[in-house]
Amino acid sequence: MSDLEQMYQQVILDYAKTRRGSGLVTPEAPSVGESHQVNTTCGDEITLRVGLDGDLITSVSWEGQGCSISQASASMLAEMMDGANLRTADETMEAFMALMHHKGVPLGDEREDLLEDATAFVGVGKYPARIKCALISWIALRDAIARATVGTEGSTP
Amino acid sequence: MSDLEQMYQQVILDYAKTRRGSGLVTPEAPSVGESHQVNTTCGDEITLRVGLDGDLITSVSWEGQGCSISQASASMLAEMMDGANLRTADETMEAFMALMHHKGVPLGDEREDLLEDATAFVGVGKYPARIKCALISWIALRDAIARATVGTEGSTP
Amino acid sequence: MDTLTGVRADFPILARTVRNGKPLVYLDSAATSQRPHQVLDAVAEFERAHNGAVQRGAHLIAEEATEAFEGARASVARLVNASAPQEIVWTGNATQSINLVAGGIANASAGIGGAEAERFRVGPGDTIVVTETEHHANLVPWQQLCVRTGATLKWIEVDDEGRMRPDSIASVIDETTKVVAFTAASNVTGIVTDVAPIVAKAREVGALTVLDACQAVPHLPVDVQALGIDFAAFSGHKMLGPTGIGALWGRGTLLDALPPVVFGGGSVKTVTMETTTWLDAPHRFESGSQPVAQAVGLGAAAEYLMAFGMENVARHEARLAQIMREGVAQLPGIRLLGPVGDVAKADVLGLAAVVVDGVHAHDVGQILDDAGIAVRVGHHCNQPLHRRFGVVSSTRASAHLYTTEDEARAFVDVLGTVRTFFGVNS
Amino acid sequence: MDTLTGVRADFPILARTVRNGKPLVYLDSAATSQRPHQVLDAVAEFERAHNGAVQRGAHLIAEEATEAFEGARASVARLVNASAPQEIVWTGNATQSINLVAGGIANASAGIGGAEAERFRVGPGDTIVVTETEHHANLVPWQQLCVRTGATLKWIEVDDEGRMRPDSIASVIDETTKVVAFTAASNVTGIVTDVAPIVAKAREVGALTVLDACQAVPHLPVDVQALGIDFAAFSGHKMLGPTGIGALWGRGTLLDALPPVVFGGGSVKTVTMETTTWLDAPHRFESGSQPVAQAVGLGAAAEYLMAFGMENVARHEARLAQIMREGVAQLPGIRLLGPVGDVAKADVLGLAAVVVDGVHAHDVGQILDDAGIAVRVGHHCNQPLHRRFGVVSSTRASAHLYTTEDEARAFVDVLGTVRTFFGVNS
Ligand SMILES: Cc1ncc(COP(=O)(O)O)c(C=O)c1O
Ligand SMILES: Cc1ncc(COP(=O)(O)O)c(C=O)c1O
Repeated sequence: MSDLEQMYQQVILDYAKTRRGSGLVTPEAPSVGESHQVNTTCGDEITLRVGLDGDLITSVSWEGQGCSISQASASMLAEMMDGANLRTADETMEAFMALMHHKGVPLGDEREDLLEDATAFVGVGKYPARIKCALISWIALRDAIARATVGTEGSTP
Repeated sequence: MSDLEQMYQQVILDYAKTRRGSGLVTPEAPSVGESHQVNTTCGDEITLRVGLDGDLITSVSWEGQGCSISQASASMLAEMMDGANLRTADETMEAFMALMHHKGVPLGDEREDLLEDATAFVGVGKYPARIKCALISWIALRDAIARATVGTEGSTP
Repeated sequence: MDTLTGVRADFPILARTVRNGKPLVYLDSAATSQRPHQVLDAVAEFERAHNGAVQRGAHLIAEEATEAFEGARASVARLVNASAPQEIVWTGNATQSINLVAGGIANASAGIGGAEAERFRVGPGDTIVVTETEHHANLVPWQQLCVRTGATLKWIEVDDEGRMRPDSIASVIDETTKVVAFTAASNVTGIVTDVAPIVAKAREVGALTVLDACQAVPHLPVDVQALGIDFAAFSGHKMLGPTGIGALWGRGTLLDALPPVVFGGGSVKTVTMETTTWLDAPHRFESGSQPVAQAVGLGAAAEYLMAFGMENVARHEARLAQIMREGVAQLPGIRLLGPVGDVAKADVLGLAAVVVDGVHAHDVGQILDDAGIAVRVGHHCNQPLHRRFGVVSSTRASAHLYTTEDEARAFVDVLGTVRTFFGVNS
Repeated sequence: MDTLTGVRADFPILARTVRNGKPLVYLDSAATSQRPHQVLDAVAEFERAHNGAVQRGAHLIAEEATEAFEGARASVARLVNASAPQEIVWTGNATQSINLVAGGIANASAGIGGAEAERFRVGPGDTIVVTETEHHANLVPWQQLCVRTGATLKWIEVDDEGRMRPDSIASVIDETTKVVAFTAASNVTGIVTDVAPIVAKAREVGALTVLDACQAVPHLPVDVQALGIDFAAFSGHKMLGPTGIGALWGRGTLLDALPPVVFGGGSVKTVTMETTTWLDAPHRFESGSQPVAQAVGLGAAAEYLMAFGMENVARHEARLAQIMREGVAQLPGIRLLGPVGDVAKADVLGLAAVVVDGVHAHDVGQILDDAGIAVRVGHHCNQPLHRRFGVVSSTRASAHLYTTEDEARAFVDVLGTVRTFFGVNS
C-alpha cells in the first residue's frame, strides 16, 4: 500500500461520503455548546454542536465543507462520540492527536481499541500539511464541550 | 607612499588646521546664500555662506565640525573660491567631484590646473566612505550659490 | 530547448527527487520561485567575504558591503527601468512594500511628515479604490487605511472570467478618489491587467496609482516609467531572488515626501529626545540594519533575468499557459478559473487554477504531490475573488522560466486521473 | 583558548586579509556580527533542497520548508526561554520588532483590533517612558507613537557614565505611564541595564515593558520570563545569524491581542472586500511571504550560541572588555565613554567607545582600518547620548565570541599611535 493509499483508505473515503452527523440539529440537552473553526490554508470551515447531559454527550452535529480527510474525520467523530461520556471523549481525542503525530506508524497500544475505525487515519501522520484537516473537527469538539461546560457550570457542578 | 599617507598628505593636514574661512561672516554683497549640510554617518555638520555680486563670489565663510578631510576640504574651498567667478566655481566643483570618483588616480588632464592644491585630495578616492567627507563643503557651496541666485533673481537678472 | 536545459542546470533544487523517488516537478512558482546558483553564490560570497555594516563603517569590508548593496539597487532599478536607483526602496516582501505606501499615507493623514506630506492626506469623504481581483496584500492594507483615516473603500468589479470591468473602472474612480491600488497580474486567473485605462482615469482625477507588480516583475517586461504609475511593489523570492527581501519602486519626488512607517536608525538626519528629521528616499524608509545579503542576491536575480531577457521569459510562459489551460479545458468535470477559450491570444501568466467537481483542492493537490508535482491548494490569499467565482478554494499550477513543456503536460495528465481516484466520475 | 581557535575556524570571513594584506581584525560586531559556516550551510542547504512556500503548500517541499521554519522558531524560543515557540514573531530586524509594538499600540489607539485591543489604547494624558541611552530604534518609534496618539514622551536620565539614574526611574515612571521602553545593554557605553527596578516600578503603575535586547541576546544569557518584561526585541545579524531577520518576543496573551501593523496574506483568518479578521500570534504579525531561509539561519545561530553557552560568551567578552577598557584608560588624551575605573567589576559588554582629543572619529577609524582593524565611527545611531556626553561622535571597538585577546590589545596599541600620526600630542 503506497503512502497515498494508506491515507485515502476506503473506509475514509466512505465516511467522507456518508457525512454522519452533518446538518446542525438543536439538541434537547440541558447544556449545549457550539464551535466554529477555520482552516486558514484553504478557507474550509466547520461548525460543530454538542448537547451534554451531565457528563454524557447526547448529541453531535456539524456543518461545513472541506477535503475528504476533514469530512471523514468529522463524520467518524460524530458517529463515535454521540452517546459517549466525557471521559471517553477526552481519551479518544488524546489518542487521535497522538496518532496524528505518530508519523504514519500505528500507535501499537490499547489506545487503538479506543480509536476503532479512526485508526484508519494513521496514514495522515505522514503528511504534516494534512494533520490540520484531520484535527479540525476534534478541535471543534473540544471547544464545543468546553463552551457547553462553562455555560452550565452553575447547574452541573 | 601608502594609501593612508596619500590620503593624509601634509597639505591636507595643514589646511585642516588653519581652517581658512571658518567663522561665519555677514557679507556686504548684493546677494547672500547659506546652506546647512549634515553627514549622517557621524553627525558632522557644516553651514556655509556665500556673498555674490553678479557672477562674482565676494565672500565664502563657514562654520562646522568634522574630520580632517572635511575640514581641510572646506578650508581649501574657501581659499580657492573667495573671489572666483561662478563659471570657475562650477568647473572647479565638477573637477573636484570627478577627482573623488577617480579611485585614487590623478585626473591627468587640464582639470588639475583648476584644482590647484585640491589635487591633494586624490587619495580620498580610494576610500569610498570618506568621499562624502571631502564633498560635503562643496555640496554646501553649490546649494548656497543656488539659494543666493534664487533669492536675487529679480535684482540680478 | 537547449537554453532551457542550461537554465535548469542553474537551479540545484530541480535535480532533487520527492515522494517515492519521483523527480520534482515544481509548479508552485507563483507562491515562491526557485533560485539559480548564481543567486545562491552571490549571497554566499557576500557572507563569506564582504559582510559588514553598510553605509556606516569607515573600514574596508563595510565599504565593500555598501558597494555590493547599492550595486544591487542599481540592478533592480534597471530591471524595471526606474529613472534612478534611489527610486528603489528595499523592504521584506511585496506585502511590506504595499503597506509602506498605505502606512505612509495613513501617517501623513495623522500629521506625521510635516508640510511636504500634506499631498498624501486622506480623510472622510475621500475614497480609496482597489479591485475585486486583489491578493489580500493589496486589499487589507487599504481597508485598514480607511479605518485609520475615515476614508471609504471602493472596488472595481470583475466579470465572470475575472477581468476588471471597463464600466466599473469608469464609474468607481471619481473626483473623490485619492488612491487607486490594483494588480498588474492576477495570481489566480493569471490575467495580465491592461494598465493604461486605469492610469488614465486615475490621472484625470488626480489619484495616486499603486501597482501590485508581484506577479508581473518576475514574468513579464515591466517598465515603470512607461506605465505611468506612481508606485510598484514586488518580492524577491518570486523573481529568483532570496526570501526576506522585497522592493518598492516610487517616483522620486513622491518618495522624498512620503512619511516613513518604520522608525529607527539609518533613516534619520538628526535626532533629539524630542524630535526627528528624516533623510531622503530610499534611506528614509530603510530603518535599522538592512537585508544586505538578500539585496545582493536580488541584484544577482535581476541580472539573471535581464540576461535571459524578460521577453523570453514571457514568451516561454505563454506557451506553458497554453499547454496547461488548453489541456485542462479538455478534462471533464474540471473548471478553469479565469480565461477559457482561445488562450493563445489571451494575455495570461503561465498558471492555471482549477476546481475539480466533487473533489476538494487539498485532495487534488495530494494526488499531484504523490506524482512529484508540487502545486498550491487553497484560496491563494485571495478569498474575495474565489468567493466571486462561487468557490472556496482551488488548485493552482504555476510556472517560471525553468518549467518545461513536459512538466506542464504532466500536470494536465495527472489532473485527469483525480476524479477516478476519488470515484466521482459521472 | 583551544575552543577559541576552533570557534574562529567556523567563521570563514575571519581568515581573509584586508588593506595591505593585513589579517582582518573584526571589531565591529556590535554593528553586525559575522556568521559561522553552520549558519551559512543551514541557509544554503535550505535554498538548495527544501525551499517552498511555508504554511501553505500541500506538497512535500512545502512541508519540509514549514518544518524547518517552525523548528527555527522553537530554537530561538529556547535561547531566550520563551514559554512557547508561538511567542516568537519573525521580523526583519530589531528596529521592526520595536516598531511592531509601538505601531500595534498606535493602531489599537486608532480603533484597529477591536475590543481585545482596548488594553493597548494610549492617548492625551498618558505618558510613554524611554531613557536617555536609547538607540534611535528604541526612541524614534515612541516619539512617533506620541505624535499619532497625543501621548507625552518622557525619559529616564543618565549620569555622566551613562547609567540610568535611580531617582529618575523613580520620578519619571508614574500613574500616567502606559509603556516603559528601555535597552537591556547600551551599544555606546556597553552598560548592562539592571532591569529589575525598572520592571518593578512599571508593574506597580501597570505599564507595559518593552526591552531592546538587541545587544543583550547576542552576548549574555537572557531569560525573558525571569526578567518579568512584556516584550523583547532583537536582531539576527548581531547574533551570528543572517541579515534580513529579527525577532520579537512577547507574552502570548499580549501578542494575541495586539493589532497587527503590516497587513496582507498569511496573517488573516477571513477576508471579505469589507473587512478582515486576524489569526493569533505569531501569524497575525507575519504578513506576506516570510524570511524563511533567514529564519532557518537564525535557528542555526541560536543552536550555535546555546552549544557554546551564553555564560561562556559573556565571560569571554567580559575579559575582552577589561583588556580594551583598561588599556584605553592608560592612553593619554583619550576619553572612554561609559564606565571607567574598575571595569572588571562593572557589568559591561565587550566594547569600548572612545573620543580622541583633537582627532575626529573618522580619522581615528581610518588609522585603525589601515592596520586591518575594523571599527565603527560616528554616533552609532545614538545621537542623544553622544550629545549628553558633549560629543558628536566616537570610535567604537566591539567584540564577539570569536574575538581574541590579541585583537583587543591590537586595538589599544594602534589607538595609542593616532595622536602622533595627526601631530596632536600635547
Ligand atoms: C541597542 C540597539 N538597539 C537597536 C538596534 C537596531 O538593530 P537593527 O539595526 O538590527 O534593527 C541596535 C543596532 O544597531 C542596537 O545596538
Ligand atoms: C498578486 C500578489 N500580490 C502580492 C503578493 C504578496 O507577496 P509577498 O508574499 O511576497 O509579500 C503575492 C504573493 O503571494 C501575489 O501573488
